[in-house]
Amino acid sequence: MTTSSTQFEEKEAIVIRFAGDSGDGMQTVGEQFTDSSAFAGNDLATLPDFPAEIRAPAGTLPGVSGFQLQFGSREVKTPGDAPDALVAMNPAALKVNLEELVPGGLLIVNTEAFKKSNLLKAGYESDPLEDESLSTNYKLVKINITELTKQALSESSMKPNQKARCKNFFALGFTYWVYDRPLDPTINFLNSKWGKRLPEVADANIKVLKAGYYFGETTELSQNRYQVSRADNAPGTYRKINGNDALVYGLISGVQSASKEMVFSGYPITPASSILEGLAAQKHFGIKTVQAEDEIAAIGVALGASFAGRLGICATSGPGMCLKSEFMGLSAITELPLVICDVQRGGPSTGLPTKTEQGDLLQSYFGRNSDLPIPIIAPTSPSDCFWVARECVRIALAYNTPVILLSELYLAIGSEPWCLPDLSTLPEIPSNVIQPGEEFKIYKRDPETLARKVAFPGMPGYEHRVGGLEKDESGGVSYDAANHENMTRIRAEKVQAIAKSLPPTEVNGASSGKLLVLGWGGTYGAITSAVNRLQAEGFSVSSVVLRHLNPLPLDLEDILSRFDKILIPELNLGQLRLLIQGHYLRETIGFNKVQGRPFTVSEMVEKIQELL
Amino acid sequence: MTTSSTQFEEKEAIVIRFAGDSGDGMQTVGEQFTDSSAFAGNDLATLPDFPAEIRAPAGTLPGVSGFQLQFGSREVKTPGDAPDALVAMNPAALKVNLEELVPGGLLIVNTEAFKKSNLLKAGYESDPLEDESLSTNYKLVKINITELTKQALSESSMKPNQKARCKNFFALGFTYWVYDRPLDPTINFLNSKWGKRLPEVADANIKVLKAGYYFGETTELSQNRYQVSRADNAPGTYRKINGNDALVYGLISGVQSASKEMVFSGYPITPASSILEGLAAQKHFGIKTVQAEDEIAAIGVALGASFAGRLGICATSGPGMCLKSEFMGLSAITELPLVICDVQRGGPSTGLPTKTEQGDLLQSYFGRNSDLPIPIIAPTSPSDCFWVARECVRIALAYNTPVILLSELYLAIGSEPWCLPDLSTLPEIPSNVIQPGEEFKIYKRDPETLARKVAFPGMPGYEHRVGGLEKDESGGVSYDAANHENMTRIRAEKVQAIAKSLPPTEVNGASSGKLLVLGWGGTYGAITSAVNRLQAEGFSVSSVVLRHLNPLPLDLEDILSRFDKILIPELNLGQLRLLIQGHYLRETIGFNKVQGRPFTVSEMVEKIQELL
Amino acid sequence: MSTETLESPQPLTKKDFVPPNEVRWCPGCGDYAILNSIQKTFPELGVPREKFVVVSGIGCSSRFPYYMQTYGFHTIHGRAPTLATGVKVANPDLSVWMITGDGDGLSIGGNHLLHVLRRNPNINILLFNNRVYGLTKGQYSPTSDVGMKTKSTPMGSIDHPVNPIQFAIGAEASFIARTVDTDPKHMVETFKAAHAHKGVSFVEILQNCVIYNKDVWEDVYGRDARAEQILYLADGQPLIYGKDKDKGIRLNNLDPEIVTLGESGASEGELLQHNPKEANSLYTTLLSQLVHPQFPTPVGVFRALERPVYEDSLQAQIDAAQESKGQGDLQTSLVGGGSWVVE
Amino acid sequence: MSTETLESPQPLTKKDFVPPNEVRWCPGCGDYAILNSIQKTFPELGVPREKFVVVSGIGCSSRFPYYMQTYGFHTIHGRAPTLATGVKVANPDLSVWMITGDGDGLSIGGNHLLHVLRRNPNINILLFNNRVYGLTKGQYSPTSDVGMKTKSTPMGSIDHPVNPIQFAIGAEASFIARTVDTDPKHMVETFKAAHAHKGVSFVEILQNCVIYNKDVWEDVYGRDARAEQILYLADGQPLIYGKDKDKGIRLNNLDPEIVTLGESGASEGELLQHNPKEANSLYTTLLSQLVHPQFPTPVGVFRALERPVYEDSLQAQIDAAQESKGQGDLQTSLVGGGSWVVE
Ligand SMILES: Cc1ncc(C[n+]2csc(CCOP(=O)(O)OP(=O)(O)O)c2C)c(N)n1
Ligand SMILES: Cc1ncc(C[n+]2csc(CCOP(=O)(O)OP(=O)(O)O)c2C)c(N)n1
Ligand code: SF4
Ligand code: SF4
Ligand SMILES: [Mg+2]
Ligand SMILES: [Mg+2]
Repeated sequence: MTTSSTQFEEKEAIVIRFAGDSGDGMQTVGEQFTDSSAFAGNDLATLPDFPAEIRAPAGTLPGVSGFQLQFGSREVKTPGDAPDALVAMNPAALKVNLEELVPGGLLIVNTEAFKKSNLLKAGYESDPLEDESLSTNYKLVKINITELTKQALSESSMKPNQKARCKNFFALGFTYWVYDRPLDPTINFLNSKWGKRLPEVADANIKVLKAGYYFGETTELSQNRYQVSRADNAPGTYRKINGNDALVYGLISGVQSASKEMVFSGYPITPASSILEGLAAQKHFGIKTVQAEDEIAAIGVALGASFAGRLGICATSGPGMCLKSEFMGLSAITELPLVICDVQRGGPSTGLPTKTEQGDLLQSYFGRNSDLPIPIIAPTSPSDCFWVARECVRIALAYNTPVILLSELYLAIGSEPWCLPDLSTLPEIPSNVIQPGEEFKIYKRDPETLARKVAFPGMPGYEHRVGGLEKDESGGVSYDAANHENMTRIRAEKVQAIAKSLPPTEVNGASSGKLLVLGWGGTYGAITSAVNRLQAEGFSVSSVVLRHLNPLPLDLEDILSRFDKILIPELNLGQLRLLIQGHYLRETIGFNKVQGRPFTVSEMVEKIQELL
Repeated sequence: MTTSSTQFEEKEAIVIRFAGDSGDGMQTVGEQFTDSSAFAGNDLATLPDFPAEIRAPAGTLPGVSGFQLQFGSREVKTPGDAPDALVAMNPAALKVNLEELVPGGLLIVNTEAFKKSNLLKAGYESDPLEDESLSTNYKLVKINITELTKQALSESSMKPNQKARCKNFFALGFTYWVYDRPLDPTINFLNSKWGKRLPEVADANIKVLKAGYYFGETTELSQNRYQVSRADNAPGTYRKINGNDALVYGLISGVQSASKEMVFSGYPITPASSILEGLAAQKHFGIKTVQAEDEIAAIGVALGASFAGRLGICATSGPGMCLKSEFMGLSAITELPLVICDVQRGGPSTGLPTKTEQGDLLQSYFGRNSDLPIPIIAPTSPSDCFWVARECVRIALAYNTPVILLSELYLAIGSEPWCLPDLSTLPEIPSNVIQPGEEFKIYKRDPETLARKVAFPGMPGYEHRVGGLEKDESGGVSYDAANHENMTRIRAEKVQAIAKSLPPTEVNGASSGKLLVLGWGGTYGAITSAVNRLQAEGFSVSSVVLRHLNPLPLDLEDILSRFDKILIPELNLGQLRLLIQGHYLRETIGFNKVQGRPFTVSEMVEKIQELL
Repeated sequence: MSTETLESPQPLTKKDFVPPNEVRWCPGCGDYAILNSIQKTFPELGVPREKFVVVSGIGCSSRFPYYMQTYGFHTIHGRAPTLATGVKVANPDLSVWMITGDGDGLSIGGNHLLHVLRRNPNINILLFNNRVYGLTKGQYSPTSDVGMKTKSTPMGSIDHPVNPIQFAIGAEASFIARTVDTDPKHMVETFKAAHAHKGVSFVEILQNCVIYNKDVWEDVYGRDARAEQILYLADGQPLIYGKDKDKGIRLNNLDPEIVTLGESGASEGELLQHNPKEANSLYTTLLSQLVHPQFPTPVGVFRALERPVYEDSLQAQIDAAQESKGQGDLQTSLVGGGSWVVE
Repeated sequence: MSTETLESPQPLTKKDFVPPNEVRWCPGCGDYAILNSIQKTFPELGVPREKFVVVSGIGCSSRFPYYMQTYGFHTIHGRAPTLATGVKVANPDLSVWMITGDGDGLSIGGNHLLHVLRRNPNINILLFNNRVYGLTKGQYSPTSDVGMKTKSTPMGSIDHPVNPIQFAIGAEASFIARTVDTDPKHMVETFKAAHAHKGVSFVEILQNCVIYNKDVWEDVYGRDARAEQILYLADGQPLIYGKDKDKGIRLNNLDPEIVTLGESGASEGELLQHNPKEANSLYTTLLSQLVHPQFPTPVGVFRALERPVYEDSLQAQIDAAQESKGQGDLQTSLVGGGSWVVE
């Protein structure tokens, strides 16, 4: 684009939030801003935040949909704490979000939406835009976005309400001007999305986007502009990826490395549905997807597929995990490979289906009758879902066991840039199948891994029966006391034995010191950012963020022993903490947040400082 | 009966086991021996042990059904360790049980059954009765029970195979002679069971019973006879009771004390089915029972009934608990009263459905998505099921919460004498319902108990909606961050607050010392017997057996701190142990048995001694 | 929810059933019209407001209880029939209405629906059929047609759909009806008939999801289609339809066939006569087979059979037990089987 | 399970399907006869032994896989249809047989049965109907009659029973049949027909539980009753039955009625002719309504319709996708939507 006359202020990182009605297209412009920033070479992380209702009534508080992202020239590991800039498309959006805007932050509002009826719906008694404090405390930019959008489209043949629907792109265009973002990625997106089917829609949106941009250029608004330089990223090919997409690719990559066919069976549930949807779109990879009648059926189909020699995979969220628990027991006692993805959301019960939480760790550990451990692995960032998915496939096939992949809404729908791996360099994943000439006893085990071997239908000579009744080594139903004790212990030891196959645990910082921050899964970003910041300030703090939760790493107890204090931040009431204390008898300090939101870096910093 | 010439040897306690084919009526004669011993004033405890199949093939090892009881003149808290006497009706029964008979023990066999075909089925290569070691090591009494039964019935008009079916009563009669048991209770039983419908069956069995008795009297068998005097029981009216029956009566008593109607909904599953069946037979108490289509439906029906102002109750076992988990979440977030009985059986998965285990503690604690504690109470003996059922009703209604009653197969089908309470002296159980004139906010709480009040359909003016989405205090759906954190914490604190209503924990023995044995539920008998024995021998050991598992008693941490070592025996891989260590950071020693069988007193004694 | 209105207002009006909180469906969603019709129906049923209980599962449709100023329970996905059964069994005096969707009721909840229908408690079940999962953003449902492209079936659904009426027949439902979200009068009529029926009432409501399956029923009940495509069932009347009431359904052996009435066509006498009391499943099955586009779509009461009502039978057993054994005396029962006294 | 027999023996005999372990049903249980007939059927199907998979739920009947020397899976209660679907979808080449009971299949498992039937994978489903829960020791089941006294219903069941055939029609099953545990020849014939059908096959087997519901079918198939009470369905043949083949079923409007053939009676031409290919649900519904004691009990193949087979449709989509997009190349897909290069 043409360079503007305004001077740019250089920033290391910026946090911006778009907020409007559910129908206002905030998720779309958020994604576009993200793409544009990625294209500009920034590191970034995103946090979409939308209501559980499809389109809550226009103008109301519960109907507000938001999208926050942080982009920076330095490493960005979280979507940021308080936003530096807020785009509020209506009074409700202002009401819901204003409190979090940093003092002095940039506040862009669509004045047209601040009509009486909307103010009322948002619970404003008077127009906040007329309140002086707003312009005192923030850099308030009032734009009649709706009107300007209409003007930009005055020559278009679209209906008025269709035109109005383009207004999000006006707001986007203006922010592009403020933050010096390239327009091309968005123009390309619009052309490829609408260009063929509805070229007038593409054109209109592009026109409005540019109008927003030039509005900054041409008006007399004394607006600062900011620049965020390219991040210093390692060389490579990058793309933006969210957790569920990474998970989908990770599963495909895993089965490819294992030369296995995948049968995926899911039942829609937020925020796991897009895994089913993502895989369903990949039929050309030979993937079979089945939308089952419920979550019980979904795991049943997957387990059946694994018994038949393919790899069965399913994905769900908390309530669906409840329903899978009986089948999890069957999959673990029959010792068949299976990957069960749980994308955690706010609970309990139906809870807060579109908010994030780490509530299902203990359910994953213990949510079935009797002692029956199942390996659990949690990704730490959106792109890590790719790697964890592969690791789950590896363990499922090597040990012939179900594995729980414990993801989080925050990762599933959050995005970050991802340096693409060269798939041809990834290791093969071996399957643990009986080989011709080998004697087959169902529960005969490898003395090292304790894993059994499988044989599957179609293989002559290995006909056998499995099932949920306790069995002896050769697979006969057995109610024998000693056999049951032995089998129960060995099932537990087999899961423990996986720990031997894990690399040493990475400690971020010194390997001993005053405080260790111990987290798991999606808190990685906030923990690491906070710890890095404090380390830079010279504090004696290190961090470990676990991916392998069951079994816990063999070296963990030793690592814990090298620190004076252990802080365990979790988005639950202390689930990992109970396990750590129970296993290692090591006193720990809990830092627990159950608000449907991730930790902010600053609250993490504050908590750590409190302990140092 | 006439007194025999033989001298009696006095014994403090005797353990006897009956074993035969599933179709041989071993459970019936076991129950009869129990009744007769109860009638004789002994204290006692029983352990039925039968296969998961209805009638496994005659003569095979998996088809063996057993029944053990201990009866004594001193307190009897377990069905005994190794039997002093074994009745083996066929070779398979001998094969399965002989190993456990005490050296020198009485071994009664039915010689007629030791035919080649039966020996083969049992895996004997030669007739063990001809093996001298048998008569060297045991007091072997060979009787052709089948033949003698036939002879006793020579004049009966019954068909030969009907006659043969009476042979269990011959064996029973003979044991009555050996142990000086009264015949009347059994004669009465036979008359009342068959007398009206099939008097010839009653007569035949009575005849055979007496024939067995007189066989002892008249043969030349140089058989010792034993006497076990009346136990020194407190005055009162006694009956024999098993755990599930006591549970049924406890639930009825509970709802009566609460002046509540009960709606019970169950789905058959071993060993919980007899709760549904027991309550279904009590329609004249105004109890409504619904056999639901599955366990999900069962808890749904119960929860609906509670919402409608009655008390909903359901009962199941491990696999059914899996299915109930999603509804448990809903019941806990809506804070409605509900009693969920889990009669644990051997797991995992379908496991060992007719064997005992304590495998579901952590499932009860954590088996649902997100943080959502539910109170858990475990009975410690068959008759304690009565009291625990009442306590569950109390807590459910006082705190408006689901409660898990965590029983065990061992208690459910085991029997003991029970000194009947005078029901008129039992306290009323208050319900926590909105009172006329009170302001109603769904989640307004009592500041002390943190419990909410309920209002139910039919009460005008209190119309309101509940559900699984997170709510604010007035019951509105709320995705607010602070509200969610607050509600999550308060739900947890509410369960913790129950601890304030519990009596001080009973310590069996000195309140401090070298070793505390900490157990829960059905291990009470074995732990207490062992600890009592060792205390008598002067060892510094005490025991606590928990009934309240969630919340744990407030004084528990303090009690633990007063002992040098803590031993936690459990019929699982260490579930309470993890909780104790996790909560109190107190090192403990696990004693774990997962064999589908209860602890024996002697293994408990041995383990304790090892630690002293 | 103040304590002042301890008596429910009489006579009730629609407004009494409107709660203060906002309705959160998408603008234009067919659910609004259904809500409206229910709020119109309830005051006319002669039931005090506090005796209404609205129970639902999970889905857009299942948010319904939050929008009714009655007792209500938004339960979990697919399980509403169980909870509704519990409510009704516990207190038969209540008027229990269960709301479900095509996903909630026929996918995850199919088994409970089957069993509540066969048990026949006096519950009114309304299934909002929009042939899609709304709340989870547009996957196909068990009533979606083969070939339907959705997020989870980008190449088209391959599952043979469930016909809800046929399913209800398979479940031996005693009352089966269908209505449409565009016809408030017909909805109110149908809901009243459901209420009047003693036993379980199953009502399929053709509902429009404007976001994920817009106009799925347009060819059936759209302004232009309606007159020719909807067959209004009326007790005792022949199966006649069409703008000019000139078409009808006749039986040809076991096959329904469309005939044109009048001069050169068929006579009214040849047509099937609607009889919702017909106990034989064949007739209701025939109606269920009248499927767009080959046939007009019947709406109204398909079947209304008298059958023992579950909660009544349960109460009758209690009464009988108390009659024969007296009201239970627990102390006596405890002694029951056999006891002994230690002095 | 030695490694010597890596090739499955050809030709197979019944013995090849008998595993070494013991059968643990009660002596006299009807399940033995069914097992026997399956073991007789399998060798005759031309399928190598290693390609048979027997999947079951939980119940006495569901112990079946343990007694078949094939691949087998004894799953959990009610869920066998899901697992069987997974097996078949994963490897369409296998011959999948699913065993269930009236409790396993129609109580806890009703929903999965509904959905497997409508999806139409090529699986053979055998439902052992003994009208009771055997394994849990004798509670009533969804097929038990109203009034049946069991441990859980001491005053008699109050649940209107499910008619398995009617249920299967409601689920749009493409193949529906019934056979009896006392007629090995008919069983083998029926199982072969189920195997021959492409798509899901639903077979109800009337089975005798000698312990908890002894002789429940005696009036239908007992030695004395059989000849007068069983109606053997034969493709293209009229619905005739009776010892002397002198009774038949005729349609009277929509009601089936029994007529006596011959002289003063009806003529064969008036009778309904059996046509399992009849796509209209009315005919199959009519057969489902022939219920003892009013009517003879039909056995044989009620319906056999050609419909797209689930796993075939799924494979077809994969083939189509690969045809149009080529076999997936993941590295390319990763770059896909948009990427940038840092040098
Ligand atoms: C156990 C469980 N699984 C899945 C979901 C996600 N879910 C919510 S609503 C729904 C489908 C709703 O479809 P339908 O019943 O047709 O209702 P509609 O939204 O179309 O009215 C699903 C799959 C859930 N809430 N709980
Ligand atoms: C989740 C679960 N619930 C309950 C049971 C107990 N159960 C085992 S078999 C059975 C019923 C079996 O009835 P049916 O299917 O008719 O088989 P049958 O024994 O009569 O052959 C029940 C309720 C179980 N195993 N699992
Ligand atoms: S998504 Fe569809 S069904 Fe749901 S509220 Fe919106 S329009 Fe209605
Ligand atoms: S209980 Fe009945 S169904 Fe089960 S094995 Fe015995 S006879 Fe057969
Ligand atoms: Mg829908
Ligand atoms: Mg059965």
